Amino acid sequence: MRDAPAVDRIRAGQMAEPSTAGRFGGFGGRFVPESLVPACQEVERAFREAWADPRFRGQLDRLLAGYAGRPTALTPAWRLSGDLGITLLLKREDLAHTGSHKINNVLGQALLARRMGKTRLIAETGAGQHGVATATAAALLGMRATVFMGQRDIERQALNVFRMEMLGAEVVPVTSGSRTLKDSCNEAMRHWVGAVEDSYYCIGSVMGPHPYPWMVREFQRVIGDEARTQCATELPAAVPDYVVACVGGGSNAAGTFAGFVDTSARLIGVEAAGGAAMTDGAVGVLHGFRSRVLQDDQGQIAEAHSVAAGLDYPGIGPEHAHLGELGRATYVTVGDDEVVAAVHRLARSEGILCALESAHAVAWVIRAAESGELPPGATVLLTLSGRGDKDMSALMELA
Amino acid sequence: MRDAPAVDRIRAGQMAEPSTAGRFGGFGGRFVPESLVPACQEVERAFREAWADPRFRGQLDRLLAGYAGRPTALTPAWRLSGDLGITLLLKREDLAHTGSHKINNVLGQALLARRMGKTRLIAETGAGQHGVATATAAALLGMRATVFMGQRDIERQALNVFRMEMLGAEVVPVTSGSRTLKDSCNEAMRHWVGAVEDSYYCIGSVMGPHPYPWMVREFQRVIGDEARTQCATELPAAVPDYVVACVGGGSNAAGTFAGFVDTSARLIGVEAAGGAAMTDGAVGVLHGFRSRVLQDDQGQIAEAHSVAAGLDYPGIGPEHAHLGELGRATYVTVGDDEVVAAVHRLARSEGILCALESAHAVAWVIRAAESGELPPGATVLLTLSGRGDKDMSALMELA
Amino acid sequence: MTLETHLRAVREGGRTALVPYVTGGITESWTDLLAAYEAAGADAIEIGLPFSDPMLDGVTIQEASDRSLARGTTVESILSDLAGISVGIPLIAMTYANLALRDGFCARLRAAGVVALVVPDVPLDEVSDLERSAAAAGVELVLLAAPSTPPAKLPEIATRSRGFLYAISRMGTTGEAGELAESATVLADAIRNATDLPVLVGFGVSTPAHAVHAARHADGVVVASTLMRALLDGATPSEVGARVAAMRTALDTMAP
Amino acid sequence: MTLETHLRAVREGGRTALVPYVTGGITESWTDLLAAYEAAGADAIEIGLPFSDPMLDGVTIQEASDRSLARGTTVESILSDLAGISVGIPLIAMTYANLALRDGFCARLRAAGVVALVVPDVPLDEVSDLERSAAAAGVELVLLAAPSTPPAKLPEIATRSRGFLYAISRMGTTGEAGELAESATVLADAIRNATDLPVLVGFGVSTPAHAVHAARHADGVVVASTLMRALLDGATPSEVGARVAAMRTALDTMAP
Ligand SMILES: Cc1ncc(COP(=O)(O)O)c(C=O)c1O
Ligand SMILES: Cc1ncc(COP(=O)(O)O)c(C=O)c1O
Repeated sequence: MRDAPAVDRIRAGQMAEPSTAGRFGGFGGRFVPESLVPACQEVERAFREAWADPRFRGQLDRLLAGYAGRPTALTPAWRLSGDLGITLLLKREDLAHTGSHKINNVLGQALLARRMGKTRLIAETGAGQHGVATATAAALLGMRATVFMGQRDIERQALNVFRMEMLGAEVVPVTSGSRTLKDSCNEAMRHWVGAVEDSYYCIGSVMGPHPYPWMVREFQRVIGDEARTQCATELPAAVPDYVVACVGGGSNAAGTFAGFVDTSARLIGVEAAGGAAMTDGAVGVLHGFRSRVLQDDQGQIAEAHSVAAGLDYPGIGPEHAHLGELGRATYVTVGDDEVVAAVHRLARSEGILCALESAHAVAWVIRAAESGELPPGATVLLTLSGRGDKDMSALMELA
Repeated sequence: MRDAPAVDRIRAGQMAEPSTAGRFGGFGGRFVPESLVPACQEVERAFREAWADPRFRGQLDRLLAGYAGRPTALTPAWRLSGDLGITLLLKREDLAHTGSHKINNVLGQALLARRMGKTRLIAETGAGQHGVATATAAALLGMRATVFMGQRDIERQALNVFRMEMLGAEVVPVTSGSRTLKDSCNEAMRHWVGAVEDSYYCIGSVMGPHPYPWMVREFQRVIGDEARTQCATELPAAVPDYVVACVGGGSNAAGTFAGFVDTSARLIGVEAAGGAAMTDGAVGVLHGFRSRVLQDDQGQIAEAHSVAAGLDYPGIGPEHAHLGELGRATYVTVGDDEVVAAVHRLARSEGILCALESAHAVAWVIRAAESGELPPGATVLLTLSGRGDKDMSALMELA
Repeated sequence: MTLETHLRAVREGGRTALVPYVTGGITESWTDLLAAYEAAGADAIEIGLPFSDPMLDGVTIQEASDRSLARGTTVESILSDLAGISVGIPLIAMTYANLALRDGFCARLRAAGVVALVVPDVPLDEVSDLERSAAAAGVELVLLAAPSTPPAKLPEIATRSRGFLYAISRMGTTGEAGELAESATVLADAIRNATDLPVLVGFGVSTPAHAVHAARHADGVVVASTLMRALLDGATPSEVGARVAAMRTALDTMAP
Repeated sequence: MTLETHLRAVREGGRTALVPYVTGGITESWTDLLAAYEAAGADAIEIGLPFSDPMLDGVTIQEASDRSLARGTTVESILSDLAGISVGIPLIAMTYANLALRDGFCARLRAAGVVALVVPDVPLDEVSDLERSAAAAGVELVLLAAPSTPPAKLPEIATRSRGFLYAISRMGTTGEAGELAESATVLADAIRNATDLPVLVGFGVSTPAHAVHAARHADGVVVASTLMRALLDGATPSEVGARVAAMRTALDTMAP
């Protein structure tokens, strides 16, 4: 990890609105076919209006509280903290309805879609968590939902497919390319081109064309805002020394960081070693935005490989690329073995079975505390993005 | 359903402490071998002290809020309400950590066990939810856990077995009798006889010898107390017309009813048609208490059969037998088909995949609203005791 | 003559009471065991009325109960089997609360010639109802004490127990054991301190040596799992009887 | 001569521009298609530089791209294949932003004799960078308009497009179609209203009849998926060329 940047200098204005072109520094934008530009503009317009409308905010807040179970708890991980010689606080997105932070974003977008007069949600999904969240919101608001999912993921995540179908969603197998998440994104985008009239594309992370990376971060900032308030009660210094979250596309991290970007907290995003767009990627354009992307030396997109299906994404949200470039956030990687060990360790020490995605953040904290990279006594806020139920059969196979 | 009882006359003092002999009217008691009497007395003494100790209450409240995610949301089921012509509010125990109300009780008992100086929890489990909750609390408090589970249930619920093992618990297969929940209760009790010194028997419902039925109800009353407060905000009349919960042993129902027993609300407990101790059982003694129990004409205990493993119990908590005898609560049954249909209907109309156990309550509300038994406009509080993730593979097989 | 009188007489005769057990209905010819036990020198016989959920029984008696129930055994069938035979020593029923608390249960026992009853899941604090119906029917209700029972409670248990006082040898279920638990003799001594009611030790009395050891502290022993194990493993009634006879011999020849 | 001058000349000659497509590197002998297209009367050729994630392509071009990439095709290999041949009509590259925005990309195209570039995922609002590097390299950057593009935006797209303006026939991806979408002619008319830059219609132009229909409203057509489908299904370059020739004939003999 690098030294702490001169936070005061750069933090002002961080994680505010992107430029009118949807840029975070040199990243972001709206690299979509001309066919989709008006649809993206319509989403942007609608989001700006809605986000400034107290009635919309009130509606969303009511759903987040009365339906999704917010605020989620902040749990001091006493036993693990003791073992590691730090103070570790867990922001419990695993307790949110449907089992991860994905619901925060999806409720926001689904309400927005309804407000725009759309009757159908389109979504891509990898592990199925975003697909389940989308199917859930569609059921709740009486909309239709179509979820694109790679054929390989469908086979790996049969239970989530069934959950989506029970919720009334149509799950469309994607057989192109690597038949995983990135191909589902392509396919959802392709489908959207032909369905913009009545359909809203509900993107699952801080990715895609403007305004999605910004909008999804805004819908997820509830994580960071809540955690900020909760830390103020829980920590003598009010603000933790470190704020840690796993990064696939980067939505739970973005939402978390947004609550702390204006503080002295060091922000750490943890990527899967096999899908580390920040560490191993190069600047490129994928799925409508410019960011760091895993690609070969020809510019062909590489497949990401992680034990956590939700981190199997070759890109990273553009704002993360920007925060990384600025040095305001630091991006690190952990390997599958550490991650699986971290799931087990958290289970045994705190009684929490977290998602493999979330375990990336846990694994880094364990490693950094044990190596001394995290100084003894450090206070750490970690966003536990989801629960591990969906991963049990994968873990059983590994066991 | 019977007519509303003269509530005012009988509600005073309802669901208070049982008699010193642990009786609710003619039910309850402590039918255990003399060997276990001192252990039960020790638990009773410790519970009385702890429950009167603001420090213990504070500890438990902190765990419930900061760890288990309480208060759980109260969700208006808008679309289903509209379809049924009633106002249906769902108390969302499915959002509690580990996925059901079981955690409320287990955290209470585990804290109590630690306070008593015990280092190990023993538990029985059927579907595995109570076992997972017990393993969770043990991990959290750094205790050992041994969970007895019928060999047949182990085969049906492999995922929950793995969850318990990941949490560090030892799962002991029970091969006696019908190799299901009731046999696990016997086996846990047998094991406790030989382990009272360092081990605490953490019973999973309002059953077992005194003080368990009372204590578990007290640990679960947080459901009803929260719901009472939430209803006061949500409903013009402050109190719902009906309060409905599913009944296996009856802990989520007891905890819910406790919050409303002193109101005009009608209390409805919904049993599985294949495990309806109130409707089909006779007075008897099982697992340490006197209550209504499914048994043949010889007094041999019958096996319960329900699509919901958590309701596969041939008895019912003694306080329910008492409330039923008084007419203060009414106990009804629903069949497996209605229950499966109710899971699907709730999923599609509200985006909530509930546990098959909880779906019993939903199924009754649907049936009663459609038959006119629930008058149009009725307000109904329903405790959704758990989430459906654990049931997905069973539902897939049925689909 | 009551069971208590009988056991007091055994004690006064300088003899250790030997009470072997059989699960009623475990085989078609289970009553042959009663004759075998009597012939082997038993002083009384405990007959288990099998229950589906025997909370205080270990694997052997569980298996015996299951086998018997699977044969279609009922309380009725056991009692009517008894009607057909005559045994010269007292018969004691052992079963669980759910069967024992059924209307008319004690009266039916008595009518079939059973004189006493042991119900392990009805402790002192819950005993009133059963005590009343047993007394009304003329059945002696035997109470139990366990190693965990506080000594202060023993006098009351002893006062209300009829027939004898059943000392549970250890903190555990029924079942064979390698050694007689230390707790058995401690408890038996404590009971003797509190009462002159005959005290019989049960649970894990598996060998003649166990019986002899127990007899130094108690007035007798109940022997169950080891016999049922032999039977389940294929021993004939006379082979099982031979085990009882071996215990009898050991007890009768024990060093004073 | 620029592509634009060329296409204006085609228009002024009363002829409808016919631009067939091939996925570069789809077969070992893919450049044979260039000759076949030229021989069949094509006015220019669009060469797809395959990308792993072709967001605006339907199944046929996806399959063609995958097949080509699986053969080990790279931008380099395609451009060096071109170095070995000579074609008498303009070559237009078509690819996605992640390839097109790589340093030196446009210069390399130009060096290989490719005169123009179409990048479907770089819309007007994002075009500046690419516009600059294309201009610097002397590559004409063709912009696209879609049925959803507001008419008010067409003049700016037209002003900044070089070579021609690509009219996306329908709200959808590339791919064969039963009929030419109504939206194609509506869009082409709107573009003609806004500019006199040549307008070519693409996406779903699958038959001579489609081409003729489109040509009534536009200056030419781009034909892609139907040709790649034939090739993927086993057609030889000359068979694929025959399809282009059929379109040529239909366009040349179309009722005015
Ligand atoms: C539990 C969980 N955490 C994290 C992620 C990664 O998404 P993001 O990086 O957008 O938070 C996923 C994606 O599926 C997920 O399911
Ligand atoms: C989700 C859920 N609901 C209900 C029950 C039944 O228990 P009780 O009747 O004690 O609430 C169970 C038991 O496993 C359960 O898992």
